[in-house]
Amino acid sequence: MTLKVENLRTYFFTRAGVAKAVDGVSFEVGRGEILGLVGESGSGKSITGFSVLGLVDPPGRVAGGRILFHGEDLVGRSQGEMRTLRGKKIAMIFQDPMMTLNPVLSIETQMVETVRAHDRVSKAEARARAVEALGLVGIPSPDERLAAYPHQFSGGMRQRVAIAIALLHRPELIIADEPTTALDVTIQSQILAVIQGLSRDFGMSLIWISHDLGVVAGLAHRIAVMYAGRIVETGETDTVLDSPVHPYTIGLMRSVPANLERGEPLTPIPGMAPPPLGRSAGCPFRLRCFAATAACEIEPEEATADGHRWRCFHPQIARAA
Amino acid sequence: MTALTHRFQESQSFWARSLRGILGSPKATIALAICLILIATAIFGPALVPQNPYDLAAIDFFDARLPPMSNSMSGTTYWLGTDGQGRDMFSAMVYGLRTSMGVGLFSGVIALAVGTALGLTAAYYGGRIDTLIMRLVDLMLGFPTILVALMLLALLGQGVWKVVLALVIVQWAQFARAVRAAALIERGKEYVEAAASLGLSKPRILFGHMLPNCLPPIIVIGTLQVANAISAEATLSFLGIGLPITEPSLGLLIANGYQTLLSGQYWISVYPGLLLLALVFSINIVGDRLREVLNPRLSER
Amino acid sequence: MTIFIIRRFSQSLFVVFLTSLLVFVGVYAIGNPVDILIPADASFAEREAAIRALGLDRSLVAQYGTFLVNALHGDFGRSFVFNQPAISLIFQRLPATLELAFVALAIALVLGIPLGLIAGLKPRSVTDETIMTGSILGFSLPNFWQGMMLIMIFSVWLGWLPSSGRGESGEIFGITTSLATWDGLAHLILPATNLALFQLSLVIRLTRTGVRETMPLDFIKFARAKGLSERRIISVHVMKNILIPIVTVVGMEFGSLIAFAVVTETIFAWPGIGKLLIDSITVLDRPVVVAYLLVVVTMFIFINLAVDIVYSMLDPRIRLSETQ
Amino acid sequence: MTPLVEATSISRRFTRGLDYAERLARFLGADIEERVVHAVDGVSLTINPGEVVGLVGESGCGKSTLGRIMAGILPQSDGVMNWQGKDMSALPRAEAKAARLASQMIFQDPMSSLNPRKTIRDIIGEAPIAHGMVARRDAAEMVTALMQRVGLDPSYLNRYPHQFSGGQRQRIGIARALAVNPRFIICDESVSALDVSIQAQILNLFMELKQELGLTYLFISHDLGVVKHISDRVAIMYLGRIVESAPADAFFAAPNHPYTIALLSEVPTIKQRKRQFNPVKGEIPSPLHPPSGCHFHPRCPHAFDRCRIERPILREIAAGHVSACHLNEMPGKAASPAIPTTAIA
Repeated sequence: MTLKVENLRTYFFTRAGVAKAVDGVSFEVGRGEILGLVGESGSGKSITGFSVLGLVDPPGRVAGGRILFHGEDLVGRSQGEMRTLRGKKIAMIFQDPMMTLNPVLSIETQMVETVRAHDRVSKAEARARAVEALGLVGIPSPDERLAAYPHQFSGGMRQRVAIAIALLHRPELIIADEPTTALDVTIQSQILAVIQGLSRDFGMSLIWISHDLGVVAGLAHRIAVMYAGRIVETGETDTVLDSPVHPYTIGLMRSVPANLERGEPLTPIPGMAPPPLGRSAGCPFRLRCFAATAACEIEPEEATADGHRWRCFHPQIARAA
Repeated sequence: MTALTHRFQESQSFWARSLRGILGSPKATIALAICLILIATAIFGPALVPQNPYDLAAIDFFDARLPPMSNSMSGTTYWLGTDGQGRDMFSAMVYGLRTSMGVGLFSGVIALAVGTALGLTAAYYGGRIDTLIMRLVDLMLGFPTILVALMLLALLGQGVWKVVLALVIVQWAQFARAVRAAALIERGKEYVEAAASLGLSKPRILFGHMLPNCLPPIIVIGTLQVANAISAEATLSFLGIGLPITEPSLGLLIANGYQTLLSGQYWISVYPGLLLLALVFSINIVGDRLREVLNPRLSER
Repeated sequence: MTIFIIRRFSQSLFVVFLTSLLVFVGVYAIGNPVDILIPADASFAEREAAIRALGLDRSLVAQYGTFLVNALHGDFGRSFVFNQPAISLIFQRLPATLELAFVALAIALVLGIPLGLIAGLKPRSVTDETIMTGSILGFSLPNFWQGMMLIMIFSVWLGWLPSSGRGESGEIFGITTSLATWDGLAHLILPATNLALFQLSLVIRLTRTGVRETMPLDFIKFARAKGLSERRIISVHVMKNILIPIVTVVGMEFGSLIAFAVVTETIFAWPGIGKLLIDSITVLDRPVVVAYLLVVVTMFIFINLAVDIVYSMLDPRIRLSETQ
Repeated sequence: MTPLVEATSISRRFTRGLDYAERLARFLGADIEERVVHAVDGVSLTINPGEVVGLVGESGCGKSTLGRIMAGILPQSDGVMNWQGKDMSALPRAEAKAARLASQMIFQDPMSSLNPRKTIRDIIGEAPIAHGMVARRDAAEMVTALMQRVGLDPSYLNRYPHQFSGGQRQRIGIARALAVNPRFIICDESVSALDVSIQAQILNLFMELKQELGLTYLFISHDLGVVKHISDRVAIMYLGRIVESAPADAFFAAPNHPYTIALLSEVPTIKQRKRQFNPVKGEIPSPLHPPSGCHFHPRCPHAFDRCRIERPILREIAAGHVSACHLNEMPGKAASPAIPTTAIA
């Protein structure tokens, strides 16, 4: 198992109170596996990704749980120890390609420094590796483009550069935080194709964070659906999408018009997600849930069947067919 | 997460938010209190001080350069000593404060009005008018205020109104630039487009919708500019090209003590200087706090 | 970038022209040029001769033409007090002022950038609060009074440092400077410190603001995710970004330092152009005032131009804008 | 039936001229030219009363500009805009104002589309009061009714925008538009900034309002899924031009233009699992330097010589279905989906 996260809790200690952004999240990613982490804004999916790399900004911090990378717990490691992992064993790609590259440094500088942050190699060798990585992500004439600055690239090309930087050390795990959300559909497809190919060719594990079930469906082996800081349902992609059991997952699927036939009515989930500071006890979804009963006042434990897991007292198993 | 914490800081009224922001910091609260005390002193002080320092009948040349806590020929105690002409330093400082503050506030308010009007005009009309106004602003901001004020006063000569004029000329551009920048940001927002598509009149959009949203930088810069103006006036008066001797400000009082400083008669310069510092420092602290509360991204200076 | 430079250069020329016009109008049209340009103790015959010689009987436009032509040749008339060309007086005193301004700028940068970094990296800490309150104090201290206090403390009470004059100067690389001798250095410390304090506060604030605005940006987080050391992130990623605004402001502030040298030079009797200006204003030595204004304004404009060029070279978004 | 709005050969150019320094540089031999962006390039679009037209395109294709022209916020550079069959530029003042009020926009960003310093009461009530459509004393009642209509709690009347969530703000924006009794609503990416569960709520609200108030919509979006759901007719824009337009059923059943086909096959849906991504190649060209001939030819798998030279015009290929592709004039050659587009259609 490349990564195993157990009962992760990441809290933000603000003046107004403790915001439990991630509240007891467990999942695992095997070698070469793609995990799709899906949720709406504020569900804690990005914070989960940052927690793995130890990159949560204050006032937030990991308040509990374990993050096992090849069996070794990363929680509690010093920044110095984490740094040797970041970019080397675990890399990350960000959402906004316009903001992830430093505007005043050339692509070459930003790539060479990444190589040399972990490996003692000459500048020439680091440069050669940078050219190779740019080629892998499909940047035409990488040797020339290396001298360019970020503003000379389009959004899609910048995201390719960011992926190339993440690839420099052939990491075992890449955490991708909504890397195609800011891109157009045709460009998104290009990036997805690049990522899919790379993951297959190098056997890299991937956590793909997205709000879009459709993107994840096309890419991921397994899916984890997050709501209000918890994973409410997880399993094989086909299982979760063909027979979802959590009312939230079902609601999410029926909210996206692209998933429905033309003319089929949308069934929105009523209300809105509770803010991280105002979450009451019990199942966080119960106030919006069509199946909620008095039982939901207590937080449901995880239930499981054939690797399909959910946190719900009223799983919609009969519905699933 | 930032959006979350942000929402708690925001509140309805801009003035309430400003005041709460100031009171949220002990430092700024003290500074605001000092500002208010000094303003009250400037307004009511002349009625309370022991002496009218510019009434020749009230001063006695034999009392010149008395150190603090001395008794005069007529028996009154000069808490802060006397200056070269035998004036009570404390009384002279209260009168000086009045002049300094008056010039600073007055020029600040005029500059604010002129700058805001020109900045809004530039942002609203765009095109040539914008280019013209902004070139002028660039021109003004390209030179240090003190140099421009020096140039102007070297040409105009001394006088209260001339100093006010010079200070307005060197300050308006700051306001114009800030207001234009803020107005341009607002103009690009969709609520302005919405207002236009709802058929609201242009003046209504400009003054009713955009101007209130441009207020924070105006207020912050206004505060800091008043402090600047007071400081600049003092400097000009110190150099002997600002206010005439008949309208002594704190700067002139300090200048009077310059020659005697080396012979150890420190009080003639030190006390008015401390008062000037207290005034400018406390205004700047309040302004800095306002900047933090109202507009964290406002550019420096 | 060529276009950028053409634009800025032509704008600069325009500003110089505008300033000359303003100074001309100020001296010739508002004031009485006879009073301004001719010593008050001149006899009637001398005045008449001077009016003709100066062309004051001609139209204003013609006079401006003459003024401009003379100014282009560096001829601003003769000082009544020193009885030598105003321009040469300015150039004699200029090195002292430049020296003072350079040293002050160096102090401001060497202390200001590290202090601003410290404050910006630990926002709202006690260190930050202290540094920032100190910088507001630095803004607020009236420059002239602060100079007097420095003299009072370090010259009068402690007797450590001289209070006035430039002291001995020596030569380094053929440049005459006070930095070459201990005496010169001792004379330089107080005025340079006095001049530097305001700019120091400014550099601290700029650096801190820059750090605070850059640190939360995605590319810093991405740099961390790449496994870069904090040291590299701050010294390369953050510094390169905040250097751009700092260079601009510092360049502009160098002009400010020259202007503010007027105050410092007056207090510390530093023999630079600032003291010359104030002395000339006091004794109505107008040709020197005019020469000062035009020389300083011209210097200024070209400093600003240089800053713009450096700025555009530092920022790839401007430098490369035409190749796109 | 008279169309409600009819755009005929509408163009919109944004020009950034050369200043004196650039002209001087060009005189000295520098290679610079005036920058002209053809945001909208000869577009015709007709919208009938009660219709929902979906306008789809990727970023920079000019769909928002076209929307603003049709809303009367932005003037066109060329072409004619008709409102109920009459040229808008020739309307008398009062009628022009009425036409303008009858077209209202719903914006994308729920944050910047509401004035942060005004209460909900003012935001919704200001325009109707200013136009004398309601007396000041009756305004609160009207605003309350509108708030209820769009699903907001009327007790929030005196709150400010920042006290609401994104979805609620979008409802406020809708109420503000409805306050002046519009007939035509332009939705410019009105749901794309919202979370999917909220997006569905707002889409349903749009459809309810259409039923109740007989509204006509121009629904601008980059999301084909949303457009498929809501539209009666669909128009696809690419680099300032409409490349295909058809009634929605026909459109999704038999898309014709190669760009449309690519777009449709690339919309991610949950029906396609662990798929092989087969994207259309190349970047979206800059509108500053659009390709010659057919704008899509550099990325088109079927492009041939004529596509590089001649701009294809919109031709009817079935009833009400128009497409701008030269392949349609070559029997048996028309583009067919490389991958079945059933996923979305």
